[in-house]
Amino acid sequence: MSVEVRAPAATRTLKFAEALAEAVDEICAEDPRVVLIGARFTGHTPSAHVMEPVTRKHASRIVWPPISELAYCGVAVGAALAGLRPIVEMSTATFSYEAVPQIVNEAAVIAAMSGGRVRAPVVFHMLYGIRGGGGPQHSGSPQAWWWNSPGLQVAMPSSPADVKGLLRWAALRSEGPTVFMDHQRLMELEGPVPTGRHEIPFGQADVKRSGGDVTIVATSIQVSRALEAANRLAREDGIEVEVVDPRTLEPLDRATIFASVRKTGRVVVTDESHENAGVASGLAAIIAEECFDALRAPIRRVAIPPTPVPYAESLERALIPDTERLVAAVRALR
Amino acid sequence: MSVEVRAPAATRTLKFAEALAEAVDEICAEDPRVVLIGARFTGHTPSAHVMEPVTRKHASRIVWPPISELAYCGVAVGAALAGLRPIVEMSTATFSYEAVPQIVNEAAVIAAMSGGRVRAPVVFHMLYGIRGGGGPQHSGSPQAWWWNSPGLQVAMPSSPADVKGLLRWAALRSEGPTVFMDHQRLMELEGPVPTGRHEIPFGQADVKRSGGDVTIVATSIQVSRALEAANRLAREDGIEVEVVDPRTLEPLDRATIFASVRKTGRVVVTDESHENAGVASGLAAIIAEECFDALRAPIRRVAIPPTPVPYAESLERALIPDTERLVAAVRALR
Amino acid sequence: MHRDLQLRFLRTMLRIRRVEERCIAFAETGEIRAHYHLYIGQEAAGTGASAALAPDDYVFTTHRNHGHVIAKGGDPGKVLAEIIGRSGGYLGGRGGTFHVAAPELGIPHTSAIVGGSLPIAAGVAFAVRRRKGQRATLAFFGDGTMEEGVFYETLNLAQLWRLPLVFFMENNSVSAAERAGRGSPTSEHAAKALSDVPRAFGVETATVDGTDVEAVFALVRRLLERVRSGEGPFFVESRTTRWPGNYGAFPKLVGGTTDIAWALDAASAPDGVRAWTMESDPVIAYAAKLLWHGAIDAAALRAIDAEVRGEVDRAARFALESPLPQAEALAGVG
Amino acid sequence: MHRDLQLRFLRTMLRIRRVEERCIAFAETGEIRAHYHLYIGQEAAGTGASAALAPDDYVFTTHRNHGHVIAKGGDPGKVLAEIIGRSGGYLGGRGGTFHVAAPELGIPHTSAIVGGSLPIAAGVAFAVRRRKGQRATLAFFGDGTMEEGVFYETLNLAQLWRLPLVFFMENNSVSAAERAGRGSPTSEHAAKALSDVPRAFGVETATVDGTDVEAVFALVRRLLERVRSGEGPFFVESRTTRWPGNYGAFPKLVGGTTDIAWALDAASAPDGVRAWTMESDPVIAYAAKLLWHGAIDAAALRAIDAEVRGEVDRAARFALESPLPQAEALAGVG
Ligand SMILES: Cc1ncc(C[n+]2csc(CCOP(=O)(O)OP(=O)(O)O)c2C)c(N)n1
Ligand SMILES: Cc1ncc(C[n+]2csc(CCOP(=O)(O)OP(=O)(O)O)c2C)c(N)n1
Ligand SMILES: [Mg+2]
Ligand SMILES: [Mg+2]
Repeated sequence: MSVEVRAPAATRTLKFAEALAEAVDEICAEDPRVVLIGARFTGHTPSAHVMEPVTRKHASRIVWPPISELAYCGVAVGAALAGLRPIVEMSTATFSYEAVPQIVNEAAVIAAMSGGRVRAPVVFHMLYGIRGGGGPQHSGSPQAWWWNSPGLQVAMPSSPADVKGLLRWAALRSEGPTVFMDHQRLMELEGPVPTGRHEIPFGQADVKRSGGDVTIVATSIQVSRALEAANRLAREDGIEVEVVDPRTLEPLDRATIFASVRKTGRVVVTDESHENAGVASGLAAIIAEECFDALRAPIRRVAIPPTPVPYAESLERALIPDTERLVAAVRALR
Repeated sequence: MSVEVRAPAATRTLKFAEALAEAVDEICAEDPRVVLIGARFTGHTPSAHVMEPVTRKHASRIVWPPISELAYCGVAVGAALAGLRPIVEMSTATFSYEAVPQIVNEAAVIAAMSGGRVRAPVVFHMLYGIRGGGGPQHSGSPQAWWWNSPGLQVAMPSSPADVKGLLRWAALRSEGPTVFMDHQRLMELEGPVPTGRHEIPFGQADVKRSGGDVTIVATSIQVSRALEAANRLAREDGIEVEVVDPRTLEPLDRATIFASVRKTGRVVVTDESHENAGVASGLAAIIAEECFDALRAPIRRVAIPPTPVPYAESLERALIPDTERLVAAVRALR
Repeated sequence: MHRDLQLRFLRTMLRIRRVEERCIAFAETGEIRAHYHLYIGQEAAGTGASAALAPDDYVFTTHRNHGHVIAKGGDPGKVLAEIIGRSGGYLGGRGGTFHVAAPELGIPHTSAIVGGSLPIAAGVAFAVRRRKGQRATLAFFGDGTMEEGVFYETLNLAQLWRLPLVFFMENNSVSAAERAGRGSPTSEHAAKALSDVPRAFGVETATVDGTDVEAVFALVRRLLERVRSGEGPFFVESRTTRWPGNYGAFPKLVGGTTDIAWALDAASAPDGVRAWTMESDPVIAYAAKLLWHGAIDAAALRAIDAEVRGEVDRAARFALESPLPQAEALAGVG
Repeated sequence: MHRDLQLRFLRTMLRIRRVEERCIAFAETGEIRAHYHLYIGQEAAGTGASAALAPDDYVFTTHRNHGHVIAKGGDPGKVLAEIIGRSGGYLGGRGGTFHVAAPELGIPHTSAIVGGSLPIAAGVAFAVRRRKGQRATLAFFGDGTMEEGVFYETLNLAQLWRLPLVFFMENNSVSAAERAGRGSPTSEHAAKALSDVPRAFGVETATVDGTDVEAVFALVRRLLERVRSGEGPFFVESRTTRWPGNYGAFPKLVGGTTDIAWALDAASAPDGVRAWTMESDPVIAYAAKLLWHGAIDAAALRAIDAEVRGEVDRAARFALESPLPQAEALAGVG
């Protein structure tokens, strides 16, 4: 799987996992306030090993916590209050369920409660989504909960360049707490990554492909699937799809999304969380509210149907919001 | 505050809290499998005392757990597996954050995992919303999370009759787990309640007011606010608003909602959860997808803006999705 | 003990008492809209412990925070303004009674979730330790917190990482007769003595009569030295007896405001609080002790009380005159 | 001990060993797609404990469940089919390796979340106790679970309510030399001995060499009698030594499949597993013991092993021939 990104002057091709590891390496090197609570950013994926040199090099910057998600997320919040810049690596996103009270009801409210005098710049990194054989308890996609919880920033990078740029910004520049969600199956994705200290401030959507007929607003792994769908639709149907990647849900770059929708008048929104009140619903609702006059067709959502994710591959396949379903959704718009 | 409900033959006027207490009383009396884990259904509201005779009468059916939300919700799940029908009363909805792993990642997945052979008919009852002076940590509205979590049923009654009918159904008939959300400020609401064993199966929306100009899809306390708005709009603007109350988000009675939208072509959706990826967004997205051709105006959401709920009354007021905001949203549709 | 310090203890405890009594008045006039929690009966614990802290040491507290903030040097006017949601409060009225904090006094954030502050306190201690700082952290929390899992997670982590943290548990449900013991009087915890539990984690514990301000001060001062020299966390159980007005969710001034003359004759206290005043009131007991030892005479005591009452009158006026926060207070903290 | 029982123990342990070895083969051929957990080295614990249970007693297990289900009487074919996600599995392939359960055998639901099963087990025990039933519940869990708060919440609640529940903690990281002791060898728990912690809650504890099937059986049988007579919960620490193939997330058959001849001469086991086989392998040790005591001879041992291997071959064939579940398997369980 490979994604075309309009490349600045100097880039190299890296895997998503490599770009992530590079970001962690640089972040540790550049800011002594950074501390890692857990550091298995690449999970059990085939590229897991790319973190090894980084964790060796920065061993003194890493603490390996007990299996105490609620406490160690709270520890990160406290450490941030006291001037560190902690990154919590939680592994599978469903483990973050244990820490909801600290993420949603502490980290998220601190700045608002103090009128911004007290800040908790902490990053909660997690690996979400249908990873393949994760079964009902290890395939979770809680991004909509975080987006629904004011006070949290939510990042969902889709490419090697974006994961590096966004993680650097979250870890080094952000003043508030961030939930940083990487899809488990993105780790092998290759793409160009700018050399140097590439950073992407939050709140800047990216048009990953231009097209005048249909807009697909896609997050994270859905961007790859949308680009595949776009290529197929161009080839087979002559439909030119524009793929807009919000990159961060909070803050959300509405202007870029709206500009595309106003241009095409046809929209599919897609995210790998469950359909009901999921991220695709959240995006669709905003577009339905703000771009109504431009719409020439219903806003289609492509997300996980409302069923717990099963283990068997044959059943998983029925739920994944894949290229096939995106192609069908776009075709249904005409 | 008082709400008109089309009343069947024999009714009495009860407060919401009284109808709730009556339901609990009947449920305990009718099914020996019911056990209550906690029983402060009416919270710290002015009507809190109406539960007292019920808890005295059914003291043997109540266990008062330690402050261990995660464990006692799990205990309820296990008790349900073993043939009891537990109702967990969690008090303030934000306390349920502690129990997210058991509610979302255990209770919700059990039936799906076993193909329906194993069932966990448990009710998680909680008091949500901006209750007045709850501050950032006690005013939470997590309904969108539950709706986003497949395997859970979600009930949000808006009237004395509905709270009784829905709670009876959840506790006595449901085969699956239910999150049952009562707004703290509904407890004083009066309305007619059918005599006898009034039950409302899940998945049946209710048209709380008929009107041909605009549809407001409203949940829970937003129904009262929508009815007030409708009366004002009829009086001041000659706009006839239809108020549709889904009553349960999962299962969702799409047909009733769609029929109203197709009739009016203009929709406001409203729920007291936060705007981003909240319940109003979830409903708006479904309508945008399924009723596009009928829409003659943007779908407006009236929800809590994305800010943690502050303590001061003057600040709270700025966030509550009140009648004023509903009136303005409807007026903006024209 | 030095007389200056003794008088400081007395003044601080009285200041807390008078502020808390004022809260009841504020609740009666509707300035406090919802339920709230008072520190009456625990003044000696907060006062003694805080007096042992350096000004820049960190303190964390709970829903029952008013006394802790004042003991750490909090301005009664800003505390009362926060409690009634005014812009002159420590958090500009955004936090309210559940969340009084004072970042400038080393109280960066107050959680009202049972156990919510504990891991955050550990995180602050973690940051201090990583930077080889000397600041200690003291976390006040209630016995009920030992019913929440997060307590154990935090305790384990603090001990594994030898964090410079005092777990200051306030067991406020001990009978007067048992106060000097160590048994667990709760029906919600299975331990025969609550401090057995931290000891099983290898954490050193101490039990203290929490109505004896000098004993608390001496104990905490000793522990803080050890904490600062890296000996790891300690656990203190401070045992107090519940003030009769503190039963139920809405405190009541059962015996009227405290009459400092009860220090001369505790048996003159009115029916509702007589026994408690004689056996368990830390303020009256300390005033009586200072009288008995000749550190002050009755006239001086009355003068101090009058002074403190004047101070708290001015504080209450400040709070009441402080403007309501305006919607701008919500901006820019997302 | 009766020879029939001894042979049953041997057979069950061998059956578990052969099924687990087969899993590694399935992972190599891609039938298992993701990481998974094996019970090799802990067979005696599950076998001994389950043998003490009545057929309708409840068992709860974890991510490391294969051996527990087989020990409770699980059909190896249905276990393997579940592990590879086939419709012939106990859950029709919906749960997979993390979630093997067998409702018909008293294993209604298996959580793969650390600590996830514990409160559910307590809930089942709660239901049994309320109905004055005789069924006991035994919950297997790992030492890592004692890092999660839910363990403490459940322990407290179980002890307060005197639930008929055995907390069967499998500490699988103990060195061979320390196995008979009670010290805590983990770097993730602060307790000097893990069983000190439940004792602080007033729960009676026992420590047992988890490689000694007869010792485990005798202990659990004794505890179950007491559990059934209402003496409340008990805590067992079963100490085993990690099989070298179980390091890392993906088990490896470091010494090839177990050769039953090692029972005659453990030193003949290959390098990678020689020391472990000699000191810590419960299956080989028990075979050797039965040989030594003359309960069986070498030929009988080989015959039993061949029989079990044949049985597991057939089970594997059953699993492989079992069809993939189809999308209908997802229906009707929302
Ligand atoms: C997670 C959570 N559950 C429940 C509550 C409601 N609650 C507020 S105070 C309290 C009792 C706390 O007891 P304790 O810790 O002993 O403190 P005390 O009030 O006695 O000072 C409870 C249950 C809460 N705030 N948070
Ligand atoms: C809440 C949660 N956090 C983390 C994990 C990932 N995880 C799976 S097994 C495991 C280790 C469990 O250790 P232990 O309880 O000792 O069981 P063992 O694997 O040794 O049998 C972890 C951390 C999880 N499944 N759930
Ligand atoms: Mg208490
Ligand atoms: Mg283990």
